[in-house]
Amino acid sequence: MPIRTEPMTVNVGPQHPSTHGVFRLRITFDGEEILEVEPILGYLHRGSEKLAEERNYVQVVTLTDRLDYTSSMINNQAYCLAVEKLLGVEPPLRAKFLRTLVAELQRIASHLVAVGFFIQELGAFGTPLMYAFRSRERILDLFEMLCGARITVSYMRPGGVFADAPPDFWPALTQFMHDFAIEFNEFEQLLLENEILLVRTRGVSPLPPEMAINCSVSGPVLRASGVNWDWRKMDPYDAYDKVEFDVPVGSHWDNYDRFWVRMQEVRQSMRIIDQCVAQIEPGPVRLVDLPLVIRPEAGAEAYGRVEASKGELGFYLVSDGGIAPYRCKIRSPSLINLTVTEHLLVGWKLADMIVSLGSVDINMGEVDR
Amino acid sequence: MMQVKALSGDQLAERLEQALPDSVVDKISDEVWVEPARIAEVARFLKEDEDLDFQFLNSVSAVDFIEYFALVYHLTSLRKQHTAIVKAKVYGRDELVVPSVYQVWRGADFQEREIWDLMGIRFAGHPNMKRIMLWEGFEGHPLRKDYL
Amino acid sequence: MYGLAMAKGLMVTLKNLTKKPTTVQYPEERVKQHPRFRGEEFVWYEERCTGCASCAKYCPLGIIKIVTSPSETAPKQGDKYRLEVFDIEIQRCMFCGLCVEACPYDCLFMGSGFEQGKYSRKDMVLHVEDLRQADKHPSTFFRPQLEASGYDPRGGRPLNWREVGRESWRWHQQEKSGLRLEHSPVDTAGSQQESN
Amino acid sequence: MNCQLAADNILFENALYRVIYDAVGSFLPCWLAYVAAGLAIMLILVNAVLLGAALVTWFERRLLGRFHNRIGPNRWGPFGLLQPIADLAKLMTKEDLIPAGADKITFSLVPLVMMAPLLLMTAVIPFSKNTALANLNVGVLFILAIGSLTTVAIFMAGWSSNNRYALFGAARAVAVLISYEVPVVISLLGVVMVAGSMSLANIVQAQAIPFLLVQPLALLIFLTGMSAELNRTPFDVAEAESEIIAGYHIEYSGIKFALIFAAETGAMLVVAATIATLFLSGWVGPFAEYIGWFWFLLKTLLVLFVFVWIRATYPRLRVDQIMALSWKFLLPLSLINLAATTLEVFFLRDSAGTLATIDLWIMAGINIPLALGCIFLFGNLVPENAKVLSVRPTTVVVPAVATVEVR
Amino acid sequence: MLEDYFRQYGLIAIFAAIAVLVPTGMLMMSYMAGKVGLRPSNPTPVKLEAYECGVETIGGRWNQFNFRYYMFAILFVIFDVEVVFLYPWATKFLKLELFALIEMAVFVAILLVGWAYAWRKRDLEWRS
Repeated sequence: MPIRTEPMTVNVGPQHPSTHGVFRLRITFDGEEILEVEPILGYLHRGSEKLAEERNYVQVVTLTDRLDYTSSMINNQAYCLAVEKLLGVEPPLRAKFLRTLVAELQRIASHLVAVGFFIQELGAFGTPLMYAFRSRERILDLFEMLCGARITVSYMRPGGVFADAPPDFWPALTQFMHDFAIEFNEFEQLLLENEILLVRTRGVSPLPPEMAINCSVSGPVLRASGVNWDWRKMDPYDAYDKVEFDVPVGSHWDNYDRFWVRMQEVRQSMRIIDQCVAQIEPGPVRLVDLPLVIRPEAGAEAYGRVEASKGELGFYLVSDGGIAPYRCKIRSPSLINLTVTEHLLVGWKLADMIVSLGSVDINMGEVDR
Repeated sequence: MMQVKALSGDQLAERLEQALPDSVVDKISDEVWVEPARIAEVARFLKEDEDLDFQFLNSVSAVDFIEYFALVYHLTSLRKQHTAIVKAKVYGRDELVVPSVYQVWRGADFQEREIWDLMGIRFAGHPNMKRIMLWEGFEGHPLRKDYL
Repeated sequence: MYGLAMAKGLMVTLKNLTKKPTTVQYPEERVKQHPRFRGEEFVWYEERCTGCASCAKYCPLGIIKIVTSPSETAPKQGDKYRLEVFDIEIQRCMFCGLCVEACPYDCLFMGSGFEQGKYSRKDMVLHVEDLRQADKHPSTFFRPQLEASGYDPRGGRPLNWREVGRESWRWHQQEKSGLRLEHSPVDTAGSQQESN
Repeated sequence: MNCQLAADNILFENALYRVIYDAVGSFLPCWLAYVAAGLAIMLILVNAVLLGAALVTWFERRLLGRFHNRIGPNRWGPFGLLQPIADLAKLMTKEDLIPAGADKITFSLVPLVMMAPLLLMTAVIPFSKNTALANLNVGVLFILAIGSLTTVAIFMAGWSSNNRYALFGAARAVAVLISYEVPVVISLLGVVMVAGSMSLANIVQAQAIPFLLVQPLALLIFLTGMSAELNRTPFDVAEAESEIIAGYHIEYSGIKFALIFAAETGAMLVVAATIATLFLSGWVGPFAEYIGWFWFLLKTLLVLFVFVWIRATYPRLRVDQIMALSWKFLLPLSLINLAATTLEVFFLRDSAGTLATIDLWIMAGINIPLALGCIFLFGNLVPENAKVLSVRPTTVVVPAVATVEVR
Repeated sequence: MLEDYFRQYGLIAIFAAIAVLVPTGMLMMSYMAGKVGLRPSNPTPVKLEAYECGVETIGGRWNQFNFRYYMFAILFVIFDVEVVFLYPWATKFLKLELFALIEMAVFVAILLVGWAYAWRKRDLEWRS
């Protein structure tokens, strides 16, 4: 005889340890099972797009730092590529390599955060997170060396990067790559095949490729769904056409694959960095003839995109000939990846919900902008 | 190295004219301007046509050009590996309604809600046309040029 | 075998138990701060400032307020203005360094401190007098001439306006573009640069 | 009055007890002297548990810090030893809130119901040779029975808080308890059977070789089950901070929180002491006559270390997986252990009904391979999704026209 | 023997009283500290709200919660009763005859049948 129970509606977030910032889900539970999900956003809305209309092209770089604050370098890169497209210029080769290199470093840092918090949400008491942060800290140190800041880097400029790396950056990078290879092996040993992790994530919340494409999901989540699509391969920007790497693709489409794809992407990023270091040559790092205050011609528009750590990050810029973009639309991967929350969460349990949300790896700075 | 190529406006316009007469308003180098009222139809055609196969909607943007709003759809076909830009002009300032492409690409869900929230263009057929970034009851649409 | 990976995980944590902690005990110990660090307490050299307000124009947040009056004290330097007000609202500053990048006379440097917490917002505004009197530990951010001299802002002594050096505009342009020319050592006399 | 302490009293040889007993007994009735001397031991126990709980929090935090490659609390006192005192002082002066709509009486009773059984459990644990408050002949059962009272407190906390997260935590705690009590209790049957007694003092004496070797399967089950009942990783679903924030004690603040927290860590301490007694031969060691307490503490610390180590390494299981683990893995394992031990005892015992040391070694020789074999066997029965797939296809899937139904 | 029994449990009873008194005393101490003013007490309606991630709770106070573990509870009761019988048996097993072994094997086997039935009926799993 079924016992009459009533569903209950619970707010998960905005003040919840596992919602990646101030994100709110209104969830209807039946016991521990999820019946309905409604994501509620906007707690971190700062109006970046409106602010960008009030700043000149270089000043907008500082805004992009604050979108996805775990991968500022890649945001910088996406924006600068869009402006360069708008102007029809290309940065010098050394700048391209530098950008690729720091973007990959940032991708490692961002994936480490994603994976670390993913395991944290699985309930490991901090250890994997601390190990991930230990390595991430070294990357941030390298960024500090490069541009004087750790998170809000503002390193890139339309037409290159603001300054060449200091001479002591290169030995530090080599040392880091050496140490990180060891640390990452350790990290993989700790986690990659852990049975508890496997039973918790294997087969949970699968996202079929059709669904992923229809929902415009991008980045590691799309690749974990079995779609081999990486803008670095498909539309190579900066120096990505000069380096070799593989695109890891998931086969089960589940939480474990999303985690696995990120782990493998870190390995590929390490490959790319090594190739960049080997190939980079002295030369200018910034277009000399580009003035500080940029004025693209009126009516020009460009959609610049990169494969950011969370997915396809695009800047759609429209110019009216002024010193500030007329419109700066940010196609943020985190926001659009959230479209699948309902599909991923409904029917699963409370504990899986947190993990699935973590596996999508959203960043509220980017979702709300 | 694989490369994604952009479809030219001419190509797109030609295909669209064949299948959906009078849907195209204008075409420029690599973009095609379509009738805003028929955007959902156009979208379904672009997605389901074998040769075009635009299954991936990159982004939906709205730009306020004061006398009109431009809706910009960036599309990609993952299989054919080409991209396209489809645009629509929406004239007026108040009570703007455009058919939603939610039923074609669910990826438009949050972006259309965001456009309604920040630009004030309503999408007919969207099941959950609420404000997304700002709270219900917020007055005005902040990304419009006349919002200060 | 089932449990093998779990045992491996235990070994990894055990191995890390014996490692030296990676964190440091903050106030007593500090991590190394790189010379390019973009810190608080801007370093400003009044001797060189012409009051052009490029920094104020270039600040994305508009937190720099400059009021000038024609100077009578430095007529030899040409058209120089004396700064009446140079307020930097440091509580809103995001340390992007664009003001430093915009300064054409190399008179504004990022600082190197970061422990400037105050109890009131009013105290967070850097006034011209504060800037004049502050200890000058300029960061080498966007100042290649300083970087080439190997100056470490945290460890080094305060530098005066002659010591921080200034490269010719042409040199600077090339440096910005990454063509590393021979670095001239930091000029302690500071005369030849000033003639530019 | 000339009181004579009965020779069979467990505290007969305890110096402190004897001194008090004789002193009080010289001018008061014997039973009062007995009570007074007992009270002295009780005070020691209460203080030991409370201070011990404080030290365990410090030990755990410090050790976790080192596992994480960071320093851990080190500001107050040498090595941060005074940190728990600072925490207590802070919590004492915090506002003590009872949420509106909570069941006030039940809510306030929780720290009490949590703390009392914990203290009571220590009564039967022999800390050293001839040092326990009481040598109950049902010691093991006493510990198990009193120990599970904590769950009542957890459920009270969850229910009375009028908070959804607390309710989740409470429901999970009860579900976990009813699942894990069974294998835990069955696993201890083997120990009792080999020792031939339920009194903890006798069990210690029966351990000619530590039962760790004789009953490895029982230790595994007991450790796992106790981790679950103590809400420790990987079974900490009742207070899973990443899911239900703090679970049942989400609404507690101030001194009530301090007590609940102390009870949790104290419970860990007591369970570690129990394991040390039952499986690691308690206070037995070289010079145990004089420094038995040292061996006891050392073994307790060792078990505590294992608890912390596991917490530092593993992610958490989901609640239904925890239940499945108990009913489908641990319960059969405990029954196998029971059957094996029964048969071994039946065939190895001599006519007088005792087991010689050599018999214990034989049992160890059988049981250790049996434990490994059982884990291997049941490990192969785990669902396919828990298997490691090291080689994975990286095929390009570019799907056909999406046929996803749009709601 | 009986005297020993009362002596032991007498001590346990006193200890139980102390075990209750100690936390009560601590709670009282804290209460007194509040009275003296060592501890602030300034409850406001917002502060007293149940914590639900910073937003107001939706719905009623205590609702009928889908608990899903009835079958486990029943099994738990069965097995715990079994264990109560097993303990005295195990204590004295060193001196018992073969008959006791067989008897207990039968007893456990009967319970195992029930357990296997529950497993077979998939009652040991999470079901919707």
